[in-house]
Amino acid sequence: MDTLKQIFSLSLFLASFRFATPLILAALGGIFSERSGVVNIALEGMILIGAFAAVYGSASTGNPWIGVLYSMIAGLVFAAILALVCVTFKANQIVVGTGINIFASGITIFLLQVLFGVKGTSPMVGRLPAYRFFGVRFNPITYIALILVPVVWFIFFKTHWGLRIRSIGEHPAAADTLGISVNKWRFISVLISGVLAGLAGAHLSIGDGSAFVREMSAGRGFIALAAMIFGKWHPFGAFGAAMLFGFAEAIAVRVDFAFIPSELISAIPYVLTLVVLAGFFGKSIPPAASGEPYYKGEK
Amino acid sequence: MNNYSDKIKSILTDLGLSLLSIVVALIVGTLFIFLTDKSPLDAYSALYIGAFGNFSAIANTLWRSTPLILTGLAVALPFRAGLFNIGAEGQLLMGGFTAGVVGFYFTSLPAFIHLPFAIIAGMFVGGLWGGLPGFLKAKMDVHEVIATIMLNHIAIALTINYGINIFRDTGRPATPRIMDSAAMFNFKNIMDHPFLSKLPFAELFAHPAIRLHINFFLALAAAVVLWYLLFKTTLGYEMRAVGFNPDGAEYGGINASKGIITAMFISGAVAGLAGVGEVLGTHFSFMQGMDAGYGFTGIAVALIGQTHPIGVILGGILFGALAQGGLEMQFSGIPSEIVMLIQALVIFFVAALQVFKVYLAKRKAKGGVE
Amino acid sequence: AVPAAAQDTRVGIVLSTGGLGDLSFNDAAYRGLQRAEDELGISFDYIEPADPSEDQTALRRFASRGYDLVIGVGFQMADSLRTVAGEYPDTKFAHVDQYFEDIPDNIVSLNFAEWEGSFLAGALAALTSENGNVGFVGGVDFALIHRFEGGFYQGARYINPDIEIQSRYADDFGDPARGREIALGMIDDGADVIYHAAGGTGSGVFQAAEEEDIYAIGVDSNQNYVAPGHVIASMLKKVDNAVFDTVKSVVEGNYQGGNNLYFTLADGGVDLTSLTEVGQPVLDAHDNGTITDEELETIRQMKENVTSPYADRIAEIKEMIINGEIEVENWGETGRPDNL
Amino acid sequence: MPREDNYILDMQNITKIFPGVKANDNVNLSIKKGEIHALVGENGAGKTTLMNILYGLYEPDGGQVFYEGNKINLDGPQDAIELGIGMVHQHFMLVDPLTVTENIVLGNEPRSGLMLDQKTAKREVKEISDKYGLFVDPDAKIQDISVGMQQRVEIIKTLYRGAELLIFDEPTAVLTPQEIDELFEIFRSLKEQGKTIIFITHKLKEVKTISDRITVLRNGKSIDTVNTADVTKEDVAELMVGRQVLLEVEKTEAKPGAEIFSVDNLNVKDNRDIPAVKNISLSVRKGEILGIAGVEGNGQSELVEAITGLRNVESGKVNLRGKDISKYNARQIKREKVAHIPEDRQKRGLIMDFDLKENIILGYHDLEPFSKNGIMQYDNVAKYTQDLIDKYDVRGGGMEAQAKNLSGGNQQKLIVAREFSHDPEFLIASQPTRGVDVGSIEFIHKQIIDRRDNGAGVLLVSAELSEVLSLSDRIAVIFEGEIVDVLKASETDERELGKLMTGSKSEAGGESNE
Ligand SMILES: Nc1ncnc2c1ncn2[C@@H]1O[C@H](COP(=O)(O)OP(=O)(O)OP(=O)(O)O)[C@@H](O)[C@H]1O
Ligand SMILES: Nc1ncnc2c1ncn2[C@@H]1O[C@H](COP(=O)(O)OP(=O)(O)OP(=O)(O)O)[C@@H](O)[C@H]1O
Ligand SMILES: [Mg+2]
Ligand SMILES: [Mg+2]
Repeated sequence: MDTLKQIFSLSLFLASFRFATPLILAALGGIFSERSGVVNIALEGMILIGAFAAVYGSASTGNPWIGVLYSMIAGLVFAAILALVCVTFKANQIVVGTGINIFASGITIFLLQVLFGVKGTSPMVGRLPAYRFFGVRFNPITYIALILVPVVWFIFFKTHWGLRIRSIGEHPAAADTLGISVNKWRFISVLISGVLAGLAGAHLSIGDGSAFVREMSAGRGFIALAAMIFGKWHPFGAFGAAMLFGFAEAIAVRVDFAFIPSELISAIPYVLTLVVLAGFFGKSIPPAASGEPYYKGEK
Repeated sequence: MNNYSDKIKSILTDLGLSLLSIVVALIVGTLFIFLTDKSPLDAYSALYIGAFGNFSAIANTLWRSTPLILTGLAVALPFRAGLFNIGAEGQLLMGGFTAGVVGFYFTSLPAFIHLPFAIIAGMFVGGLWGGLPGFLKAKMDVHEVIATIMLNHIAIALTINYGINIFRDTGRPATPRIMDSAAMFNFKNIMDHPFLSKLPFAELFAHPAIRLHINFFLALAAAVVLWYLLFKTTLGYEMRAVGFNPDGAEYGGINASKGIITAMFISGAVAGLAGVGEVLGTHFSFMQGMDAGYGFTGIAVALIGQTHPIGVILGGILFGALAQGGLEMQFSGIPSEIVMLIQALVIFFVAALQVFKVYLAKRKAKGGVE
Repeated sequence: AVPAAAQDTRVGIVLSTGGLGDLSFNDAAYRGLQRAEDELGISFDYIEPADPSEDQTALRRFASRGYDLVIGVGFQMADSLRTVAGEYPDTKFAHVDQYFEDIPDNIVSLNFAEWEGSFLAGALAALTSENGNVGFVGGVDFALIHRFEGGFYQGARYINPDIEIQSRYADDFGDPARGREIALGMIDDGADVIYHAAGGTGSGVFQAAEEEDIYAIGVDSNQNYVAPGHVIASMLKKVDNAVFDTVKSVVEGNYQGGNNLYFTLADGGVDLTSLTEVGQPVLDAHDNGTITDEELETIRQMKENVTSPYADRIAEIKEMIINGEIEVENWGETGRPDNL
Repeated sequence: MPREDNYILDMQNITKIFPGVKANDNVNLSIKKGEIHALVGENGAGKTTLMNILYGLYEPDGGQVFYEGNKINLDGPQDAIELGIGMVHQHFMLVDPLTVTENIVLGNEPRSGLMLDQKTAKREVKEISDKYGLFVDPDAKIQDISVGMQQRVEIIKTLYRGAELLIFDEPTAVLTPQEIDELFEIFRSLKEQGKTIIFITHKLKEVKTISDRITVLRNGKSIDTVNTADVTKEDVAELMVGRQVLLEVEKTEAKPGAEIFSVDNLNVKDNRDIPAVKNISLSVRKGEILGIAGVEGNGQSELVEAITGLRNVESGKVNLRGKDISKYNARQIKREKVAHIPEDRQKRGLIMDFDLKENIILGYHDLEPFSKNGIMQYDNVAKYTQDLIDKYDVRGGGMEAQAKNLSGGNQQKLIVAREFSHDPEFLIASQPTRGVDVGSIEFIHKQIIDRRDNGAGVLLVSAELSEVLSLSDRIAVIFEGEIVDVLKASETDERELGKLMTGSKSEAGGESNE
């Protein structure tokens, strides 16, 4: 009974928005990248560097909003590496993505030492203000994420930019024959994905938290990737999936299940996801050219 | 018909480019070393000495590469069948945990039964953990990337969080120490061995610092078996066909579901063997932290090795050397993160320099016509 | 003490995988060595292994280079330390945080009665709680952390047998977001004092305490300056002292191998930060600009209003534990009761 | 220097080299304004390459291009588009999940504010479609429309961008006879409006019907340019191949034996779960060719997939030598000495990333001598492959080359080689000569007849009426998933078949039915 009461509480529901925020942002980023044909498994690393940059920005200027700006720039820089190596030089996207993830782990700890003289947890820094909604606090990034969902939908399905990005991810040669620069649009899309993932990092470090902790992205980039696939590369779909993950995580953190060993509660979201996917959802078909570098004029 | 020499040339080009990318990565890495006020020369000579400086260092480099070769293979094989296995981490944990439990739970089995039993049990459970997403993909259209990510998290909960708590006998977050009968042969004990001790140079291994154990050779064997499986057997032919073109494979009478599930099961078993080796050969118990992110590094190893089993061995040894040499770098005062950065740089440059290869191929081809 | 020998004494320490910056035993052990460097004139080197496979190599490296004392930190290191100690019987070893069965002659094991210190934390929590509802956030659900949880539980019950105690594990020592959500959930369910033993995850607990204006209790080191006015005390685990003492014993030639040492309330190995005074680490944090004048003042105010009224009571309980009148159970050994 | 004034285009000494091949070798091509110019040549002769250069997709390694008297240098398709050059590619350049309108305006989208102006876009599409009689459904997704409509979308795409010179690379290869007639109507109307057309095809009948002049390429070289009126089909074929080619199928009277294959009351559903094959009954005897004529999309694909084990049979029987094989899978059916040339060689018939030797055993790869005890015997495979590529004259890099590097005709020959070399007793050939050059068509037709004469039963499915008529002994006409009639080939003609194929209600458009 208690369990049910806990599950259906308003505060639990609202808490899932906080859990979902970084997932929503990174998944939207993933959609940009993959819809343009670039697989981005570096979201994890971009979240991490975004989280670090946000803390550094906030610490060095005393203004957490500058921290947010830094996080987006950091995400952008990492995305630029991915774009340069994979779009311009056509390297394998998954390899480079893996490299960026490892690089992000290393460089954040390294910079913690160089900039803060510590290795695990940065000093506390100024964080974003929080605003209450039904008595529950949300930082502005959560609101931004919620606004971005329809905005991204609008971009993809109502503007010519979206049309071009979608066409490039499906059939780059077709776009090319119409004089659309495949690589330019891929570059832009990957950069946007980096900005969004960086913002997700800022949410973790100075939105909901106020310090950087090593490896604080804790696999959220991969979960965001799963949300994107689960949501079939659609902003609303990804939002729904991110909310599901967020809700499941909130349950795992807040609800007691007498019949499940406490050590296993953290696995609930993942089991739930598998069950839902296996039971109710059909195939997720990625954009046809996703993962393929584009060579002009070749078979 | 100079096919054969063409092939050798292309392999040499691959190797050359890989070496070049390592060199470039090391050069870029000096930037970070300068930031720490140390000398890159000292750092790199430490790296080299640590990884290859003497016999023990080389042996230990091979030891460190063992789990990486195996997880690399676990990513490479499904890749050839059109599947992306991000789940080596979870498969490794499940395999290692199973081996750890079998290793301590049966107290009176003779070694020739206990060890193989523990290895096979671990590989089997790892295989199931890989086969499950294969099954979900084949029968229910669940994207294997999501499924394997989810199963990684579930494996952590099941083994590290829950499993250890069930079996733990001391405060240490680890299962009890395995029986000696389940331990893999460590080469430092070579002089105690009736046959191996007679081998030439056997005494070189008899150094307490050498941690190399037989799992390295099992990993090599796994690579050869997988190479053979992929390129020489009918099943491998079928798996590759499914990977390239499932519709074409279906037309050719190939059962795509079977190919997918088999590839994922085998890959899970191989990742499981990585865990088995760490438990039975390196740590002698299943402990928190023993996975060390091998599953994810395995992705890089697989792709650097061009998802070719032989390439994976080389990629695994490269990363093993970086890990082993990196520790030595720390002794000379370089922060351990530098090693991670260099690993990442190697990955970038190996990937980026592939472009060169395409370019070289083009230029050569053009030259050939004129 | 023979100062000349101290000059030559070299200590090597292999930290646990978390490495420096964990605000916990790695940092504390490092502090102990720094103090030994300053006060005893020894020199030391450290290594942060990337994963447990590197432990042995790292330990062996120090032993083989003739270091006088080799220290391993953290439960993962125990087996490796035993192995290497076996290879170098003439080298002295010390280990932090793991009990050794049949401990070899060249190892001392430094353990801490976290349950005793946590008992005080639990008692203080129960005393300050207005709702009769307190919380415990653990890092990972395993024996070492059960010691903290158990002490806290017993201490809170000791003060108020009807108190509601919420307990949850984050399964992660480095995920503040999770720590914060767990704490917020507990606060929603009525908790107004929360104790954590969760490393970096704990910073999320402090966050939640600050946001929702309730109290938190820190762990391992003095964390009272972290969310000024909201962290009412910290349970100290003085790894630094233990390490310092061990180094000192080596320097002075009275190292006693083959012992599992427990540092307890009685010898100050564990303790609660002062409930009346602002501690040195807080003052240091003020001096180096981490907290402002106002924040320091807030902490002072809090001490005065919130904790000092209970200082005597806590001191009394501490005395009772030391002289055995209160027996605190070690959940790390007895196991965590199933029906919590 | 450009030649004369009435030439809109003059390509001089164009050379293009790909790894291992000189695809264009000093090619010359000049096109008069307002003409329909056919470009012909064998598979791999370099036609597509030449057009891709003209469209700015490839940079030539040598030579010059003059357009409307000016020397041009194209940096990309955008430049070509701006000059008024449009191209309908051999493999359509359409984005499947997008709508017709979206595909047309892509890259030149009308906008209102931030938004893409769907209304204007649709209006402009409609204007063009009305002006040239190009019927399309502007809101349909590409993946849901017929090939014919896709082609019209491609044409509108070029006209939308103001193309004056339109390049069509094998536009008829995938069209039904009705659709081809419609396309030629469109050509004529475009010509009337002053547009110039370059038209690539392998069908000489079409060349004769529609073109004004013809340029022939062979082995990357331009052989000749002739006035269509001055030559016969046979002349053109000889120019292309360099020898005389038999354009008519030569075959003797069939000597049918016992029934080898039949279907009884077969029902099959399509991908959207809609019945596609309805109660079909057919039978094929040894030594005869049964042709299935019909407009594409009337259930032929589903029928073939069902009888080859690639699609579930809803109800009814499939009998081979009297045995019901409706529950067999593709592998089991292959083992019954059934060969299958699939309609889509790239999707089904080949693993494009496999090399020739791996492809030539696909479906037989687990049989001796290719495989023993689960181990591949690549030495045997190599020998076998060499034999077959010699015998079937598969050109394109030898057995180590990947299938994707072969020209379409050679890909088809590879499949034919594979399927015909296991002594099939029953042969299903679906669109066996689509996109294949005259020389290869002659060859493939001869192989099919040979099989028949050796006593195999053949089921031939083709959208090419002339092919059905000339190869088949009997012809079954399929319409909306049902067999409307079965006729003797010698007693019918294209007119009669055409009527039957469209049902009694022969409406224009020729769209596939729901
Ligand atoms: N990257 C590599 N490193 C070392 N040896 C290789 C490598 N690639 C191929 N080889 C060797 O070349 C031989 C031929 O391999 P095989 O033709 O079966 O595969 P491949 O052509 O390299 O693979 P693919 O072209 O499908 O990537 C193998 O015996 C293998 O030993
Ligand atoms: N991108 C490419 N890379 C390498 N080789 C190519 C490429 N495109 C074409 N070729 C080769 O160039 C030659 C000419 O090809 P092209 O496509 O122009 O022939 P085609 O005349 O259009 O043939 P078809 O009638 O089969 O369409 C062929 O040998 C082909 O294999
Ligand atoms: Mg062509
Ligand atoms: Mg090969």
